[in-house]
Amino acid sequence: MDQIEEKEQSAISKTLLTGISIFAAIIFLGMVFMPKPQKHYKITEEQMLAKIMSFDGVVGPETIVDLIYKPNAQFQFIDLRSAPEFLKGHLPNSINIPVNHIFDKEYEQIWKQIDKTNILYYSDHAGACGPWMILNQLGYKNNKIMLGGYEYVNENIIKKYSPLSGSFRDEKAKYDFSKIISETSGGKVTAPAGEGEKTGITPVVKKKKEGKSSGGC
Amino acid sequence: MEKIQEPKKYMNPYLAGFLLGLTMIAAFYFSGRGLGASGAIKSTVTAVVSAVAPAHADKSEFYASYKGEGSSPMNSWLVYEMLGFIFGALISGIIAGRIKKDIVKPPKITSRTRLIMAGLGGVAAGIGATLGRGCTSGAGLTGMSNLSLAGFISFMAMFGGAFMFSFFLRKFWINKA
Amino acid sequence: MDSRNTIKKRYYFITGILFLLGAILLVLPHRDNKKELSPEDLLLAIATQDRFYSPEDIAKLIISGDPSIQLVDVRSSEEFTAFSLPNAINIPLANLLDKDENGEYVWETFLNQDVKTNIIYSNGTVYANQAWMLTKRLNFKNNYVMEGGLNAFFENIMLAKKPLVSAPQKEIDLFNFRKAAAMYFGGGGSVSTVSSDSKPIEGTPVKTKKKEAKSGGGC
Amino acid sequence: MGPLIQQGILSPEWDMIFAFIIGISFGFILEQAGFSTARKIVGVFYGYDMTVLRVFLTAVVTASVGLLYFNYLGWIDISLIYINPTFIWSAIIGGVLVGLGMIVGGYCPGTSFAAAAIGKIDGMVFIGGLFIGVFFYGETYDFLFKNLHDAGNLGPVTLYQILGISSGTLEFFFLIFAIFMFWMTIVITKAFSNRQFKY
Repeated sequence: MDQIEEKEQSAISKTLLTGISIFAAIIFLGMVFMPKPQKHYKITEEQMLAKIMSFDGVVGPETIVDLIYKPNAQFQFIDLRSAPEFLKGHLPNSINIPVNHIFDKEYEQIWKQIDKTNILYYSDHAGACGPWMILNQLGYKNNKIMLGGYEYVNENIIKKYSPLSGSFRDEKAKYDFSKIISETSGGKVTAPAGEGEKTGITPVVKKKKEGKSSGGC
Repeated sequence: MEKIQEPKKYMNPYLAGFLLGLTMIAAFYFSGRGLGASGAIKSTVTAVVSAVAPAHADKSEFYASYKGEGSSPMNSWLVYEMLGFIFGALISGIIAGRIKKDIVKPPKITSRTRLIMAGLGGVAAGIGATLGRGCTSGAGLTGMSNLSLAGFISFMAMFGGAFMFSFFLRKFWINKA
Repeated sequence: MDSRNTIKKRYYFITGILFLLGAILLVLPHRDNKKELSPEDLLLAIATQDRFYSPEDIAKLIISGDPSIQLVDVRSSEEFTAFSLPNAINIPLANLLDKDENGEYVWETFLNQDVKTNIIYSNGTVYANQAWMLTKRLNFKNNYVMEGGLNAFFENIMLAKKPLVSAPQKEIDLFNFRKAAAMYFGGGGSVSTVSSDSKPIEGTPVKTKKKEAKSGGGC
Repeated sequence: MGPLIQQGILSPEWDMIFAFIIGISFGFILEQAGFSTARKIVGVFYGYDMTVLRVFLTAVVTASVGLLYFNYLGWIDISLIYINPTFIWSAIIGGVLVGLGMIVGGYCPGTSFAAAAIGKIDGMVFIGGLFIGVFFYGETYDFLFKNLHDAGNLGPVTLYQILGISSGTLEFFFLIFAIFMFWMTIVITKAFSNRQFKY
């Protein structure tokens, strides 16, 4: 009698069989129809931050000037602006890949290849920063940013090159903010001394090229 | 014809386990937590103690940790779950015709001894469940389902401990023919 | 009662299913369901300029005392102590993704909430934009960027150039607003007469600002 | 998608409603499986009735496989699920005490409620004991159990994190272990049911 009871106990009923089959089927179907993202991040956001903080990946004006006047097979310009803007004017030998098309299949090879370094530019410096960060996070390392962006380069390098042209620094404080505040407040200077002496209200023009150009990204 | 009077057979254990697993997944899916039982007891004890002796309950670190901020300790997920649990067990008992005032005991043992043992076991399990942060369902079942370390440790400790002590209690539960 | 044979078959079947499910799990990569924005969505987000607030808009919001605005300064703490906008908190870019011992982002409570609108700023646009990119990838909500940063803020507002008298009314209005804003932030604006013995009346905001910001940053 | 409450898809009020519904299902299944009698629970340890182990393991296998797959499919975010913090010493000692209570009293906390619900007196007494036990613990916590309660804190870790393997690998070996255990339950019951080791 015990034997029979045990057999019933350990038997697998039809209901269970159906249930488990449905369960497994749901999982398999889910796997088949799961939306698969096309792109994957290759580096974490922490690694990206470390990369940003190390300040490489920017091509300074000296190199740009060189490249504009004697093209080098190791570099190519990528213009991230829209097609009409590109047509209005662009750096020589640029490839136009508007920002919202950088994932297009036809350009994948450009990001992937390692023979030529891509120099990204947008109308301003910050505009190229985002795409550069995305490409970096996807693991495409062979990209750099043109310091200053197209408008800056066009104004200061192509139209009239001057020794100051390399001084583009978006993140450099142009003014001593606290000094301005205290001066316009009509009282004594409350800003910490020392720094306040160096720079005035007027934009600093005496900036020199300080070694490597830094502009972030 | 006497078979009709007999209570229904128990569910196939694999089927029951499978359904229990689905219930667990539902709990994860809706509330992000597994099943449990002893948490409700802790909440109830805390509620009773803070109702009877509020000053005493405030002093104790233990009661403070179970007392919700502002709300009653009874207003917790596990308390509602255990209310449902009792209700569900009652429904099942009615359907299967198993509702009966009864004491489950080995034949040779008197009811009195069995009840004393049950009470003592309850005390031990109560202390253990509080110390171990969960009982068989809360720590063991749920803990193993989400593959937490605590779940595996608790499971091994519970079943290992019970197996260990079962040797000493064999005279109580088992009568060799 | 099912026959012995069918029961045995069912055993094998279920064992097979279990084994298969386990074997698939063995080769599946563990997927962290970080609520990360996919690269495609990130690209969509940067293709628009929605994230930018102009300095004038921000000045307006600060002056109106809008409580739903939280300014986030991503410059270094030295720069922050030297000057910061009113009630800004300081999260240096290098520390943006710092985690506590539980692996939670320290700043998530600030950078990912739906109560306040965060406006990230730095001296220029680049750092703030980078900070925004990182938070956007983490799918943090309610973050915006001050366009042009403090440089633009000061250029446009504190040092606003008076337009020609012949300039269109719009431009003059803008200038008047900027002037008023400059007075708000600076106190008297350049109109006020400088007297060396009179104590700074409105110069104090710089100091109180610092204090408040410090306590905010310490959280 | 899930967990719905944590993701803010449903408002927190729903939490209690789901708690009740899930509780009904939980209680119903335990009672149906026969957990409402001490015979079945004690039976595991004397080898004559392996129901508890079978139900337990099947439930764990189903839930853990489901959870991992659902996480992979993006239906449940595993990182949002509450994971018991591990306190090694309290887990071991507490676990042994629960085991002791289980073999002495014939129930574990959850099953005693199922037993009480269908009128088993010993189940009710066991629940009474539980309340006394928790009350005793609460009263003596500050000077007796406090240090033990918090000893060996590892935080909310999972087994695969401790072992340094992927969750899938652990699950695979766990499934093999479970299949082995199912087979064992059959072998053990066969071996013991011949002898009169039961009441």
